[in-house]
Order: sequence, then structure tokens, then C-alpha cells
Amino acid sequence: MSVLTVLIVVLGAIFLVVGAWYVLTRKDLLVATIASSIISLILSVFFLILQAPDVALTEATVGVALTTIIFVVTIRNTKRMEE
Amino acid sequence: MKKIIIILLLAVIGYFLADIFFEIPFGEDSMVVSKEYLDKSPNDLHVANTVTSIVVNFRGFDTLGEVTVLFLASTAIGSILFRRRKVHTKLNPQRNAPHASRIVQISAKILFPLIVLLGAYVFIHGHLTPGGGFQGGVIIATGYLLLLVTYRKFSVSHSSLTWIEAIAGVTFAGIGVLGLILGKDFLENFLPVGTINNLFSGGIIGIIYVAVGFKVASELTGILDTMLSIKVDSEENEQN
Amino acid sequence: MSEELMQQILSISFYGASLALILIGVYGVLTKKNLIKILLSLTIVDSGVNLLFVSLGYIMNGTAPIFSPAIMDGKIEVLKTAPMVDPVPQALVLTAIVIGLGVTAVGLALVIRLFRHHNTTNIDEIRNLKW
Amino acid sequence: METVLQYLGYFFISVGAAFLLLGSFGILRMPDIYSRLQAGTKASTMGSLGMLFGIGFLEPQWLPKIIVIMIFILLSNPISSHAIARGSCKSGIKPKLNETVNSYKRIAEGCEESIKKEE
Amino acid sequence: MDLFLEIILGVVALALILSFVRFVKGPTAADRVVALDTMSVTVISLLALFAFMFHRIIYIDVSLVYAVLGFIGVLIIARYLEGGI
Amino acid sequence: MVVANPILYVALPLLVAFLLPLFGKIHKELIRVVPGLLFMFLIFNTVVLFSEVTSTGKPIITQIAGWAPPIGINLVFSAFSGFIAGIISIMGLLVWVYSYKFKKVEFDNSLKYFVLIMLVTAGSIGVVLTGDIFNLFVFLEIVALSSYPLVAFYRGRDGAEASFKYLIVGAFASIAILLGIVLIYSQLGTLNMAEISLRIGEMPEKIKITAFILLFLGFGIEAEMFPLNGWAPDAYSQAPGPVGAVFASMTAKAGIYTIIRLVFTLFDIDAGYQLLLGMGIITLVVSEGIALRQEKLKRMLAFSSLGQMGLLMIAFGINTKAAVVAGMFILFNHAVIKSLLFFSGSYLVYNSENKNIKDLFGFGKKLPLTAFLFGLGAFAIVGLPPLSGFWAKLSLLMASADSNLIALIALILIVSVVEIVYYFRVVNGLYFKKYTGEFEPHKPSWNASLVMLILAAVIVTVGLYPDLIYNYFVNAADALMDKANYIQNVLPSNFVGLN
Amino acid sequence: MEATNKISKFFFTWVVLFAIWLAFTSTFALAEVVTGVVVSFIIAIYNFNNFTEIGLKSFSPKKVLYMIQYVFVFLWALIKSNLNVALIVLNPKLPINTGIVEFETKLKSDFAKLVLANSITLTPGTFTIDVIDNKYYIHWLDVKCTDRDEVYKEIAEPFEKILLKIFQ
Repeated sequence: MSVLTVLIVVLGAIFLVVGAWYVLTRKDLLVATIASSIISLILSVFFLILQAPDVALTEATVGVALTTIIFVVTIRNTKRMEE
Repeated sequence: MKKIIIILLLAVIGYFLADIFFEIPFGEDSMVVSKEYLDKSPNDLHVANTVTSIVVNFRGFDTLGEVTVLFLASTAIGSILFRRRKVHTKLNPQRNAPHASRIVQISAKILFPLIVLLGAYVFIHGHLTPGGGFQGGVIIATGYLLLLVTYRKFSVSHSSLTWIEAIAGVTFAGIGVLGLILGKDFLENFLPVGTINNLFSGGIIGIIYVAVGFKVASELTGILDTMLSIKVDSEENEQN
Repeated sequence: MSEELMQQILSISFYGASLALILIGVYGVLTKKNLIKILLSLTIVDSGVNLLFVSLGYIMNGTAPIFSPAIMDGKIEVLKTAPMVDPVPQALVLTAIVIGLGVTAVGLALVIRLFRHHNTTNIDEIRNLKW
Repeated sequence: METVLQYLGYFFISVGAAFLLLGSFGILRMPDIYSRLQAGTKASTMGSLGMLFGIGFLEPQWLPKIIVIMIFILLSNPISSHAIARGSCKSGIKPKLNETVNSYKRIAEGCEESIKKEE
Repeated sequence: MDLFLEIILGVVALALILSFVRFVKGPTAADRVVALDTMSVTVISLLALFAFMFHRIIYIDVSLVYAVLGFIGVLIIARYLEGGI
Repeated sequence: MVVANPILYVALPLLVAFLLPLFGKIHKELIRVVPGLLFMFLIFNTVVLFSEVTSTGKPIITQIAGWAPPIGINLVFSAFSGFIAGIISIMGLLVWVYSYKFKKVEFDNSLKYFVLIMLVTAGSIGVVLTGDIFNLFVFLEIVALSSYPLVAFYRGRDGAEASFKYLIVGAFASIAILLGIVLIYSQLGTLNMAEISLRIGEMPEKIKITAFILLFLGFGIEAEMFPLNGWAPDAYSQAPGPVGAVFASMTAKAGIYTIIRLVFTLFDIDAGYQLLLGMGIITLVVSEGIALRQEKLKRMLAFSSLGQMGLLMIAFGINTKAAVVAGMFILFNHAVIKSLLFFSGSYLVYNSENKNIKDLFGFGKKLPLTAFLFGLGAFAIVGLPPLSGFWAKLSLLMASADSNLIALIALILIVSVVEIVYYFRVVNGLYFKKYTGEFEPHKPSWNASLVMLILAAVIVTVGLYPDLIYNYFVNAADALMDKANYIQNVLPSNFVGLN
Repeated sequence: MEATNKISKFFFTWVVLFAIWLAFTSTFALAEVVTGVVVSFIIAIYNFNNFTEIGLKSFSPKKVLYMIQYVFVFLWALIKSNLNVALIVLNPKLPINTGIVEFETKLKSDFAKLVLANSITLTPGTFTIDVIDNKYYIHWLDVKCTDRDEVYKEIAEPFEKILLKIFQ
């Protein structure tokens, strides 16, 4: 574990919190979906740092493409803006 | 007002949870049962990836449940969104949607076989490298997703999906029952285990992961196709 | 930086991040009015729990529990002494991720159907059923 | 020989990292989305290619996989930026253009034409 | 060697920060997608770098998968923006 | 060659569920017939296994993938878990007979319906049988995920809403359970329930209590405990008729099983019993109070069902042998009688749009059999002699008298009076109010009538000769309360004694 | 003609996929090779028609030489473009003069169009926004000319020369 890895972890933790806050506060649901995509991006880096490549792979596959598409399809079929 | 109460409540809960989390030491060895897994996986089962051997063999029952959950999700989405078969086929997905750019379409054509190959690689090598049936299946489904979002006339044959899904599912559960018939336990390995880090090692684990891969791929493709073929605006008149 | 300090910083960031994700997600589920937002918050809570679980299985300076040739040969100095991290949380988190995906997908299908009937995704306007 | 390869690897990795940084800097500084894409795509593609290639030099037996990743990136990264550009063009985000050289109108018409043709 | 990798990690982290700032600032959704795209390319390299640091070739698989799927994730949103989904 | 094995309870339904679409391609009728055969086999399985358990007096432990319990997952078919599994599988067969003609015209829908019914059965039995806490979580998710589409099965506008509510609450429950499991695993390094129960003392007090609260919360949602049961009445009332019975007889049973296991076996916290008792009392009082005010028949039945769950929690919370036996009796009764009420009730309000109670006035003459059976069920659940509900309530009263809980006796009696009031309102309306002619009665088909008659026969028989099955209750109670025995049977090698 | 064309396409796909499989596994163990042959065969059966246009012909030595030439031209352009971007981004004044221009390509093959578009995107200051039939719409950071032919000469010609020879 090198020093900069620790720094990246701290940074990632901040990103996660900001991203989660973004998901909650944005009125534009598409932006919220993008934010959740970024959350899973950071998470999969975290999982690799935690020596769990299997989980990182799963998070990458599920979080990036699948979750995004099902949310985007739902937004497409409902409303993009939260009121 | 409600928000303040909730924030206060969450603050209290968060305080207690934090108190407990930070009491658990980080990064220290506290394995009990896992030691057995780390010992038995390379030595008895000859499977390099311990996570795989746990997922498929030691706790294979969970994976059966997991596959069932996905199966249920696809059934549920079908049952929630569509009423009749006819409606389903009639609502062609992106009838009014513009085509993707020509370039994107061509690149999808080229990338699709590569993605499927990658998925196949991931689930065939599930016991050697990270990944496995589920991840490989998701990757293949993503390949189909690529085609589904770029070509508006592309559609997946539901009948063949049903067949693949059923055969893969039956392979998984059937291998388990076969173990019972051969006088062993459910899902117990009955094949030679081979040498570690060879492709053909681990006995039934490889076969099960391939079956899981096919099943997950077909289920997720079905889900994506269903979700993408929803009619956009108003709906058919429905009553009980 | 000393090993212990690093361990502490890591524990604060991993536990803290997962706790924050859980709390933010729960807050979202409880206060948000939009159905899709609620489901997004649920996925955030799920991620938080998964992160917590995996970080509990971590061992300092460990390596992944995969006995690949590099490990079996013992040629690489660093890998020889590295302990293997706990594989069970990883295996369980795989299952948990899949289950979360299934629940989210079903929830979104329900949202689409609710939107067809009510033409809104605001939970206050949908509330027909009361206690 | 080995050390030469290693130093080459380090060189490529540093170049890659520098370009990655440049790409992010670019998308931060540029005024509108299309210019951002310009900076982002080029620099980040180059950066990741350099970095991967450098790693390939340092660990020669990883090279095949790394080349595959590089092919994927070369194929997919420009396409994804192209798709974003087209998407934002069609969703009506106007570029900040120099007024004298603007065939944007033509492209907007072109988009509509192409949609009509396909139907 | 170690110091070199530390510096590289620092640079990549800085790149991630800058793209994240664009994500936070970006006025439209499309700008945020650009940030996501850049971040995912950066993360591909970061993952490969971690694989190198941990001396394990198998971690490269994650990076490989990311190279493919990050593209599709971005493409989906782009297609939504042009009204194609 | 194995004929009967606990594993088949789960493996076969899954196998059949995967295969059912293919059967449908061969012949359309097969998608109805095959599930029935499956349910019959499950009952056969139960009979064989149960006779083995009663003859040897030891639970059957099945290990999966050939690994002994702490390493592999195991299934425990004891007198207690087997008893609940038996109830669930028998109710599965009855639900199948009842809904044999359900959605017959729409192939796709009936296929999905039967797949869901089979999986909800398999999931509930899996929850009951498994000896591994994470596996239990997985099965709970299977149950939950198959319930959501069943609630939203009808295309009316409120089904989806009830289902969504259920989904959110269920997701919360699963997150709480997962967090609890995470905490337990981080301290004990194992997921096997017997080993957890053996080594629970090693956990630091604070973490132990938090894990208990999280699990209690999560399982409480599944067991429809107050105040976590807001989803239940909506789900019961919006679902198709037979599905209400499925919820009452299967998923609620699985939920109550988890919470009983949690308090009785998994943790050694004594306050757990008091918590269960207190929650039971609150659940009972609140839901019966709300049931009194309901205008809609199915919601009334749902709240009454919640009240019964409260009664169950009270019985198990008292934690004496007699009370637990009474609890088993109530559990059995609840499954049988509530199913009868849901089955007949859904025919009574078949054509009514709002499913209001006043829509069924005067149906006593129009639908004599259904109305009679509904009345019988109502009398039984209220606890009038000589029906089976009477014995259940009587034994609960005796048990609480033994434990000197006089206030509780008074409470149960008062609540029974409340129950009498609202059930008699319906029965009174059925027989003594005038038929308004607004809604045409719908005659039950022969298979539905058959099921209702069978259930009524069971109620009457047990009411007249409670000794017939009383022994099973005692055995089940014994198996539940003997924690040391459970641990010893599951982990023979590791057993070092409880003290 | 049709049949041989198909067979050639199929074998091309098979070989390419198999090569990628080998790159994935990075070993020549017998089991891996056999599995790779089978898997790439199965995938090739379903995809050969879409995967390539000219099949095995692309392996002819002449074309391979052109491909290598193209790679170098492209890499040089890539490096140039990056330096270009670097100069622009690092310049505090941000000297850009953006515009959208268009030109027509002579390429017929879809694949060639794809490669051209990607190359343009990755080379100095230009960026493909849309391709409709033969028209390329280019976003240019530093517009020098607007006339179609001039644009074509400035942006596309160096690549197109070689591409025309590769994809025929």
C-alpha cells in the first residue's frame, strides 16, 4: 500500500460522497444517473484496491452499462425532470 | 419539518453505526471458515480462483438462488410491463427514434463479436481469472445491448432466448440433481478435478459457470429487449 | 507515512465512505418524492453495504485470493509474503450485487407502469392507498 | 537491454500520465462542449495508450492483453465522443462558433434530411 | 521506481479531480457525460497501473472489461440525448 | 437413488420453473398440469421425510456440495422446520387447485403466474429449511421478488402502487438484513446458523445488539410486524384472490419463521423474547383496531391477518413450552383459515369494483356454499367452539395463565370481541341484509369449491378432534426450543456444549 | 463468387477472433488453443457477415504494408494533434477559432469511413460530428478554410490515400 494509493482512496471517498449528494439533489434525473454511474466507477477502483477483482469486475459490468440503461429507459418512458 | 426529524434520526443512527464500524479493526486477519476455503480450493478442488470455488461449489446453493433471482426479475418485468404476447411484438422498440450515426453502427458491428468473445473468455476462465458466469453473461448481454441501441430494427428472437435460458438453467440444476442420483450430495463434484491453473480443472465448476453465463446472458438480454420495446407514450386501455 | 497511520486513514475513508453512502441513500429514500430518485437512492445504499462488506474482508498488504501461476511459482518477491484477503465477503457481495440489480429492474418496471396510469412520477400524486 | 526497455516503459508511462492530465485540463478549460470533446478525446486516448504501452514494456508478458485493450480504446473512444457530439448536436446544444465560418445550419438541416431519408 | 509510480499516481489522481470538477460544474448533461467519458478512460489506465503495482496480470481483466463497457455506458446516454432510445 | 430429500423442495421447483416455458411449447395444458404434479411430489416428500423424523426423533441434515456444515450450506429438516415446510407445500397444492383455471385464456400470463407461484413456494420452503444465514437472505429475496409481480398482477391502477410500496419496504428489509449479516460475519467469521448460535457469546455486546436490532428490523418487515407492515394490507388487497392466500399461508409463514429462529436460536438475548411479546401485543391491538374500521373486505381480511401474526408473536414471545405449542397451533390455523377466508372472500366480491363489504349484502342466498364457508371461516378465526380456532386460542390463554400474564388474557379476550364484531358485520350482511342487486354474484368453479370444502373439512375435523395433530405441534415446539440439540445435530464434530 | 466471398469472410473473422482469444489467454496451452478455436468458430458463424467486408484479402502483403504505413502516419498525426491540443490548452489566452466545416469523401466502404472518422477525430484540431452518406461534418478548433475541396485536402487527404488502397 503506497502513500499515493491512500491518497487516491481518500479522494475516491470524497468523490463518492459528492456523487451521492449529487444524485440526491439534482433535478435532472439524467444527471443523477450519470452521477450514479460515476459512483460505480469509483467503487470498482476501490474494489480493485481492496484486492477484490471479481467484485470490481461485477461492479464495472453492472454499474456502468446495465444500471445506466435501465434507468435511462425509465427516464425515457417517464419524465426527465423531477418536479 | 419532516426533513429535520429524518436528519436528526439519521444522525443518531449514523453515530451508532460509526461507533460500531470503527470498532471493527480494518485490514486485520479475522478469517475462520475462510481459512478452510483458502486451503481446500487449491488443494482439493484444484480451482485457482477461491471466490469462484466459493460461489459455485462451497456456497453453490446461493448461486442457484442468484440465478433464480435474475430469472424472476425477467419474468416479473415481462409480467409487469406487458399483458399479451401480441402487444409485445407489436410495440417495436424504437420505431420513431432516429438511427444512430452510421459510424456508430459500423463500430457496433465490429465490436459485437469482440464483446461476445470477451464475455466467453470471462466465463470460460471463471475458475482461473477474476470474473465468471455472471460477469461474462452481463458482458454478452451488453453486446446485445449495443446492437439494440444502435440498430432500431434489431430485435432478439424470444423463442431462442427461452430455449437457451431453459437449457442453461436445467443444466445448472440438473448437474446438482445428477450428483444426487450418483449417490453424492446436491451440486457435489463428480468429475475429475485436473491440475490447478489448467483450463480443464475444477470438475463441474467450469460447466456450471458456462451454464450460468448462458443463462445470465439470455435473461439480461430478454430484460433489456423488454425494457427497450416499451411503447413510449400512452398505453392500451386496461382493466381488470 | 507509517503503516499504522495509513491503516487508520484507510479505515476512516472506507468505513466513512460506506457509512456516508448508506446514510445519504437512506435519507434519499425517506425524503425524495420522485420514484426514480428513490430507486437511485436504493442503489446507493446497496453500494454502501457492498463496499463495507468488501472492506471488512481486506487484510493489509494482502492480495487477491486467486492462486494464479504467479503465486504458485513464487517468483515475485512481494507476492510470496502477501496474505490472501478473505474471499467470502467477495463471493457474497457478488450475490448481493445481482440481487440489487434484480430489485432495481423490477422497481423501474413498476415505475413505468405507474407512470402510464397516473402520468406522474411524484409519489404524493400517486397515493391512492392509505392506511 | 532490459534497462533500456524499462526506461522506455517509464518514458511512455510519464508521457501517458501527462497527456491524461492535459485531457482533463482541456475539458475543464474549453468554452463549449465540442471543444471540450476535442481536448478530452485526443489527450485522454493518447494518454491511456501511452500508459498502457509503457506498462507493456515493463511487463513484457502482459503485452498481448494490453494490445487488445489499446485496440479497444482506439476503436471505442473516438466513437463515444462522436456519439456524444452528435447527441448534443441533435438535442440542440449550440456550439460557440466563430460567426464567419459556420456551416452549423447546414449540419442541422443535414440531420433532419438523414432522418427523413431513413423513413 | 516506487517514487516514480507515486508521482504517476499523483498525476492521474489530479486528472481525475479535474474531470470530476467538470462533472460538478458542467452546465448541461452532455458536459457531464464528457466528464464521465474522460474519467472512464482515465480509470482504465489507473486500473492497469494498479495491476502493475500489485504485480498481478489477472487484474488487467478489469481494465479490459472497462475499456469495452465504459464506451457502451457513454453511448447509451449519448443515444438518449439524440432521442434514439 | 434418492426418493425423498429436503433438497428437492428447492431444487425441483427451480428445475420445473426453468423448464416450464419449454413445456408450454410442447402443449399448452402442460404449464398447468406440471406444477400440480410438482406440488404433489412435494407433499409426498414431506410425508416421507416427516415419518423419518418422527421415527428417529432426529432432524435430517442435508449438506450441499459435499461439505460439512460450517464450510458448506446445509438444510435442516427438523420437526419444526419440516412442520412449516409441510404446511407451505400443502397450501401450495391447494392454491394450485384453486387457481387451475386462472387466466386460462392468456397463455403468457398463466405461464408467468404458475412460475411465480412455484418460486414463491420454493423460496418460502428454502427460507424455512436452510441452515445458513446468507442463504436465508437469498431465499427471502426470491420470495420478495416473486411477490412483487404477483401483487401487481392485475392491471388495475393500484396494484402497481401496492407493489412498489412493498418493493421499497422489502428493499429496506433486505439492506437491514444484509448489514446484520455483515456485522455477524465480521465478528464470527462464519455464516452457519448453528455455529453462530454456538459462538454468539464471543461477539462484543455492542455489535451483538446492533446486529440483533438490524436483523429484527429486517425480519420484522417480512413477518409483517407493526409498525413495519404498512405494505401488507395494500399487497393483500390488490393481489389476485389466491395470492392473498399465498401471502397469508406462505410468505408470512416464512417471515415469522425467520424472526422466531432469530430470537430462539441465533441470538442469546433474553430481551428478544420480551421485544417479540411487546411487538406482538402492539401489532395485535393496532391491526385489529384498524380492521374494525375497514370498509373493504380484502383489507379487513388483511388487517385481521396482521392481527393473527401479532397473536403468533405473542405466543412465541411468552417462551414457555405451552405457549410455543399454542403458537404452532395458531400458525397452522392461520394458514388454513385465512386461506379459506381469502378464497371464499374473493368470490364474494368477485364482480364488485371497490370490493366494499356492503357490496356483498344478501349473497347468502345467491351463493349459499361460498357464503357458508366464509361464515365458517369467520367463526373459526374468531375462536368459536367447536372449530379449530377455539383450541388454538384456548391453549394460548392457558399458556399465558400459566405464566401469570393476566393482563394478556384480558387483552386477548377483548381483541376476540373486536374480531367477533367485525366478522359478524360481514356475516350479518351476508345473511340478514337485503340483496341490492348492484353486483351479480359469481359462482365459484368446481375446483375452487373443492379447495374450500377441503379447508372447511380440515377446520371442522381439527376442531372436533384436536388430538389428531396435537402431537405434531408438541414435537415442533420441542425441536424449536432445544437449541443445544439443534447445534449438536448440525455440527456434531464441533460440539463442545453450550455452557 | 458469392460463396467464396463468404468463406473468405468467415475465415478472416475466425482467424482474427482466434488471435484475439490468444491475446486474452496469453498462452499456447493445448486446452486453451482448442477452446479458442471452438469458441471463435461459434462466434464467427454468427458474425462473419458483419465483421468484415473483404475477408481474407486484407491479409495480402501489399495491404499489410499499407496498413503499417497507415499506422505510422496515424501515430504521427496523433502525436502532432496532442501537442497541438497541449499548446492550446496550456496557453492562457485559449487561442481558438472554432467552426464546423464539411467535405465529401471518396471512400465507399463503410469500414473505411469508420477508420477515417476515427482518424479525423484523433488528429490535429478536428473532430467528426456527423457522417451522412458521403458527407463528413467536422468541428474544427482552428478553422483555416471553409471550401469543401480545401478542407478535404487539409484534413482527409493524407489518410484517404492509404485507406483507398487498403479497403478495395
